[in-house]
Amino acid sequence: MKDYIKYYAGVDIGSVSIKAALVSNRRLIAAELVASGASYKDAAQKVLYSVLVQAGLDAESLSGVVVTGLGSESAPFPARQISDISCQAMGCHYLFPSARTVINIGGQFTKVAKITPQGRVVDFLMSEKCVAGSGRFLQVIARILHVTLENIGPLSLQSREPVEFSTNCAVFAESETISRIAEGARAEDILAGVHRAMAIKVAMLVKGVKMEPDVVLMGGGGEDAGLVLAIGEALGTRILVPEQPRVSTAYGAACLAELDLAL
Amino acid sequence: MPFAGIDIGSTMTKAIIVDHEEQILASVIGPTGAEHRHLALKVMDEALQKAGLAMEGLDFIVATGYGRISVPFADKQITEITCHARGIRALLPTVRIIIDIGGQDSKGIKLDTEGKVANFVMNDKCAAGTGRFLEVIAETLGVKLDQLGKISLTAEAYVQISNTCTVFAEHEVTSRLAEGASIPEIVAGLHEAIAGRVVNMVRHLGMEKDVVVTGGGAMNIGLVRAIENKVGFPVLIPPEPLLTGALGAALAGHDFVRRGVTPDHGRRRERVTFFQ
Amino acid sequence: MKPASIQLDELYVQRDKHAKELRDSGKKVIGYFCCFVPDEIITAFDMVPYRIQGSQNKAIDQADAYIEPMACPFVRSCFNKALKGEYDFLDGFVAPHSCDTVERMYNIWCQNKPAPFNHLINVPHMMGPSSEKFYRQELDYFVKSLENWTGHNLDTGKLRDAVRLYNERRAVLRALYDLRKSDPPLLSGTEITAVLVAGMGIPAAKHIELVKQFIDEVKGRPLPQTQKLPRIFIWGNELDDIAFINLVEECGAWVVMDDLCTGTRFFWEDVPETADPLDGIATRYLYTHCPRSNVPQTKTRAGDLGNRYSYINDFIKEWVVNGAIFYIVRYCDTCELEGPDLREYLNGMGLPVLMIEDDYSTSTIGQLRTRVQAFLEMIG
Amino acid sequence: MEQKEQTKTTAVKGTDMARKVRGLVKNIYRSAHEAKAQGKKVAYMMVSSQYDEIIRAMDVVPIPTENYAGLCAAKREMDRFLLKAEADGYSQVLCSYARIGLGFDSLRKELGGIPEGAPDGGMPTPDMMLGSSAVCDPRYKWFQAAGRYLDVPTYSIDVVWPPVDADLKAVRDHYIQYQKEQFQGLISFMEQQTGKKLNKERLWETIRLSDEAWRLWYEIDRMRVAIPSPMPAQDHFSVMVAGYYYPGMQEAVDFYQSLYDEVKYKVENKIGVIPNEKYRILYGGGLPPWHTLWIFNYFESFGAVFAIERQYRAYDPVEVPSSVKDPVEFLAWRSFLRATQFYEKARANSGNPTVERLLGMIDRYAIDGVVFHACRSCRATTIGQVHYKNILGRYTDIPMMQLVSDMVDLRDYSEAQWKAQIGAFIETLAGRSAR
Repeated sequence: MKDYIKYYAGVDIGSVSIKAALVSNRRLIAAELVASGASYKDAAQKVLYSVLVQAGLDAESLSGVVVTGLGSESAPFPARQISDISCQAMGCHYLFPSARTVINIGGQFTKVAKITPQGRVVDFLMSEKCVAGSGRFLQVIARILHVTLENIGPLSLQSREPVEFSTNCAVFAESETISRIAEGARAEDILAGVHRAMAIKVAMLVKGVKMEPDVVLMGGGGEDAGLVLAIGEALGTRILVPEQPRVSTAYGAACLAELDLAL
Repeated sequence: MPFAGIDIGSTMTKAIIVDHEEQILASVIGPTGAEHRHLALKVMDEALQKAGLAMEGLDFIVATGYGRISVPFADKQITEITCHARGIRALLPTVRIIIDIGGQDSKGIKLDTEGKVANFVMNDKCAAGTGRFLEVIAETLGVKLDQLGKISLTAEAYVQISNTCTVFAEHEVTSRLAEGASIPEIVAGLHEAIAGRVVNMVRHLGMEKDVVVTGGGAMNIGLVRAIENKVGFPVLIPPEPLLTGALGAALAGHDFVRRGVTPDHGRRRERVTFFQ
Repeated sequence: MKPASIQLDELYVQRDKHAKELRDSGKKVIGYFCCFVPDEIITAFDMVPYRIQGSQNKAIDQADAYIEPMACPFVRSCFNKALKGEYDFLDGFVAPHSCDTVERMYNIWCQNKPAPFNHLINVPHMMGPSSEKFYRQELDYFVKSLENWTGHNLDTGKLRDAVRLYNERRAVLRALYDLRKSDPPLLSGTEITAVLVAGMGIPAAKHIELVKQFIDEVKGRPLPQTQKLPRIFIWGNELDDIAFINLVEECGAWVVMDDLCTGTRFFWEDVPETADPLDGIATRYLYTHCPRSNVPQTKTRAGDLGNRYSYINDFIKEWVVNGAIFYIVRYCDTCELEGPDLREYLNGMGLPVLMIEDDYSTSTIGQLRTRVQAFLEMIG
Repeated sequence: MEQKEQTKTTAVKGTDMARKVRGLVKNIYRSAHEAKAQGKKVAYMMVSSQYDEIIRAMDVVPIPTENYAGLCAAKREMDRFLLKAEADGYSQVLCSYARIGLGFDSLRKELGGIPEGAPDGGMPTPDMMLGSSAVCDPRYKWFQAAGRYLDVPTYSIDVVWPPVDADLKAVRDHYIQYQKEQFQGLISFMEQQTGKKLNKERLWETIRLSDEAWRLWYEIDRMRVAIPSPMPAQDHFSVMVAGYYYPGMQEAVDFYQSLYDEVKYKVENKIGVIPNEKYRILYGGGLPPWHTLWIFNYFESFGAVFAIERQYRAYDPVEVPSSVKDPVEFLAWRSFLRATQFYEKARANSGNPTVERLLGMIDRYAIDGVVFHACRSCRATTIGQVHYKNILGRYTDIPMMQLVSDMVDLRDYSEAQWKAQIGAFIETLAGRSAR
């Protein structure tokens, strides 16, 4: 049977984590996520292998692979390179055909793209250097608050009076947080404050591409309920989030491998 | 007549108790973290216990460092800059320049011939050149922080890390790795970058012998070597680089008493903790 | 009747309140940037001059979609307020070509949030006879476009009155500053900042009346705590929020004198009363002490510094200053190039200097505490 | 410990003449050193201050300090100068050209000579500094600050341009009059410094030469509408040296004549910069990333060529009324006309002269996309880019992108981010042509 079905893989090599997705007819067969670590090559190899294993396949049964992400150049296997902005757009398109604006909050960058009904990118913006628009910012804060990443969202939602955050620098936000703690601020208020600060930055990017509904939020940021809420408030619109926001760019890459579009 | 100094830094809380001959009776180092107002008291109590004293028995308590404002039992708050100077004056009287590389920021302090602060600089709103920079990168490299120093010494060459923004330096590091640079070369490059930044910052105070390196950075031999490279001569390292601030605070307390400043006896022992 | 201190404080907190009331009563309100747009001219047209300010305590959450974040955060904050409609009450928007960013902002502002009347006054960067003439001609052109817009010609009599009025306000404010010469000073730098900012959105006559009352109130109240504290001179650009000066004074100091866009820079010197009032106005405003204005070099370096900063020297002597703090709002190229020169000059007089560069934001100010306190410990 | 070798960062040029520019650059500093040795007067100056011809006519040898900063960046030799300036108290967000210049002067003073290994033999100590307010504020403040290291006579002039909404008839006379008086002030200052009177015939001659060079250059760029593109933007950022650093010199005229012939030949024989030109990009503005010019070749590897650029293309030729008989007055007129040449168009359409120029280029050069370069430390060429983008969007739907770094300071550049953005931009272009 298997031989008659074509499988395609997408691998998203980010500097924090590497994700792989396996699709057939745009259907997600398997997805996996591993930490990038010091060697992209090994991690990428590992994650692709593990999705194949999940689906009980071997490398030969792959009809096409697309790599994307900041580290896509260091892919250890033959694959087509496509930028993560196009991949996230395509992934978003197949997850939410109604989507016109897609936000991706990853470990390092935030990317915003305006897309056509066909999932093509028409305009996009990327978070600037030293801007509190990336997941890194949250990680740093969570660390000093002794809050696990999973608990950031729920905790932040309990906040009544969010702290006003000013700095755009992830590491300096740390010292600001420490002074806030010293002033007696509560964890949830600090987190909510961070979410607000990030939401303002993200909203500015979204306005930059002239937002159109529906708006979809992908990437690690999508798993943070507090962040999703803050962005929704900042934009005054409903935010759609896929089930597995982290792998949705890899999923888009796999779809592109299958479509084999002229890009 | 015992005096206490407590230095609440961004990552470590340090306490010292000295007697009237300025001999150290006890010293404690503990993590700071989010609950530092709670920990401040914990570390203080530990020190008191070691010294076999009660807080009431202390003639003066000075708090310094980031968290200094939130130490309800302190008689006075003084900045770490003044305290570092005071501590070094007692430990290494020949020093004219202090380079302190802490977790959140790095400072340069110039001392006059009496060991008083003549001028100082602090890194402005950018973490490059601080301990955090190294911490973040160590994470990325999967290397233990305390190993960085030794690792870098094994490198013949260093790769240039031009990004001073911590978050973006991570990219640079990973792409250098992808280009095949070795971990030692990269770590050496990071030390080079930090040393360059810090020494450059301190330079406009006017470099002058002797130079001492304090704070967490002093415990990273690779970084210290890189700094010596930039400065052009060997630097001094105090026996307990983390404690100079706390020691200075305790001694400053002694100075206050000498000047007849009376401690505020409304010392509050409440445990304000973060999550309640 | 509330005491003046309270009224001024309310005006400081709600800067646009009174201007909006006046507008509702049929007055036209003209908003402008910086220290190079003569209040006198606007007042002579029976309109209310309104010095545009930002909000140091509010995040800039709109402007980045219109102007790059590496532009002066003060200007970005002002525009951010405009985008939120907080300057919709302005009938006119006037920008001087004070610096690259303000000049650029004029066009961005006009194309996104135009006021009924918009005008840019080109201000020479060089200082000298030909510059005076040119600036005077730019003022003539400004007057002409106001005449076209309002349909009234400028009444020279009213302009003369306006010159006298604003000179009176300058005198009153200088009198207020005199109260800081004593040790301890009779009022804090924090109070002064609030009083000055409060006056930027109301007619001079009202400000004069309030400040006069305030002076009496200050003289009437008990002396502040007499412990000897360092006396600080503040130099920099826009400080229209009390937060930073308050921090300095909290750390144990008196801020007794300043050279800020929101301080002496905008009011200190009088307008000479000339036959044609516009001549006096042109001279006075052109020679405003701002880093963006280039004082012609005189002979040697030392002589040049002396020539550029003698007025600061007077401030420091008369107000018996022990230390100077520079507060530079980031991305101000001219301040960032001027700072080291002034520091060299002040250090030369044996005055210690703390140079701080910061965003235009009250929430970053907490991070400056250690720096300021250490500086005070150093000089104290 | 040694630093590991850097990867190549300069751009591969499209034309032979562009490759010859290196010699012109070297010659700037060589001739300055020679002049100094012969006791001739040399002056720090700011290019395109509208006074360039005066300096040449006064036989003063110019040292373009901004160009030197760009040179240091291209050679990746900027760090020690930047760090020195920062150690002297200059902010890391201050114009990096100024930081290089101040850092260089500081080091030269400290070492009592040219810092070893300074690119092209470094800049000799000037006899005077001539600043101007044209283009940006640091261009006069910088030399004032440099007085800290160089106690030499310094003189700056205003170069004034009216706002786009000004009634040109009402303001023209006082603008031109002031400009003339500013030039006259400069002339008498230079006459004092050199002990020589200005020879007006000589000034006319330098004006004629520079106008001729700029005319030729203008003709060259008009030929660049050709498909495939005969000369890319990275070449422009080289060949500008003749126009900006050799105004009033025969060298400039000769250079552009040969470049004209080369480009003409390439157009006639359809010789493109790259074999398969897919997309034609407009460099919308911002100082070039001197530290990473190979990025233009990175675009080319995707079939995207920069057909034309707005940066370092200050103005098209203008007609000064023949009634103007005095060369200094001519310069004042020329400056005014250059500054205002797109105002009428702007008032009739977008309200913004820069946008008008960009729209004109997009149309004439069959542009598929626009790229801007925001420089963290350059207010003058960066602020407004987002605004231009917004206004342009009302007239065209071609993709536009803003890359952020700095003209000199590598610490503001993130290769990973640029490659990601460029990849997506190319795919956006592809998506459009696929539709």
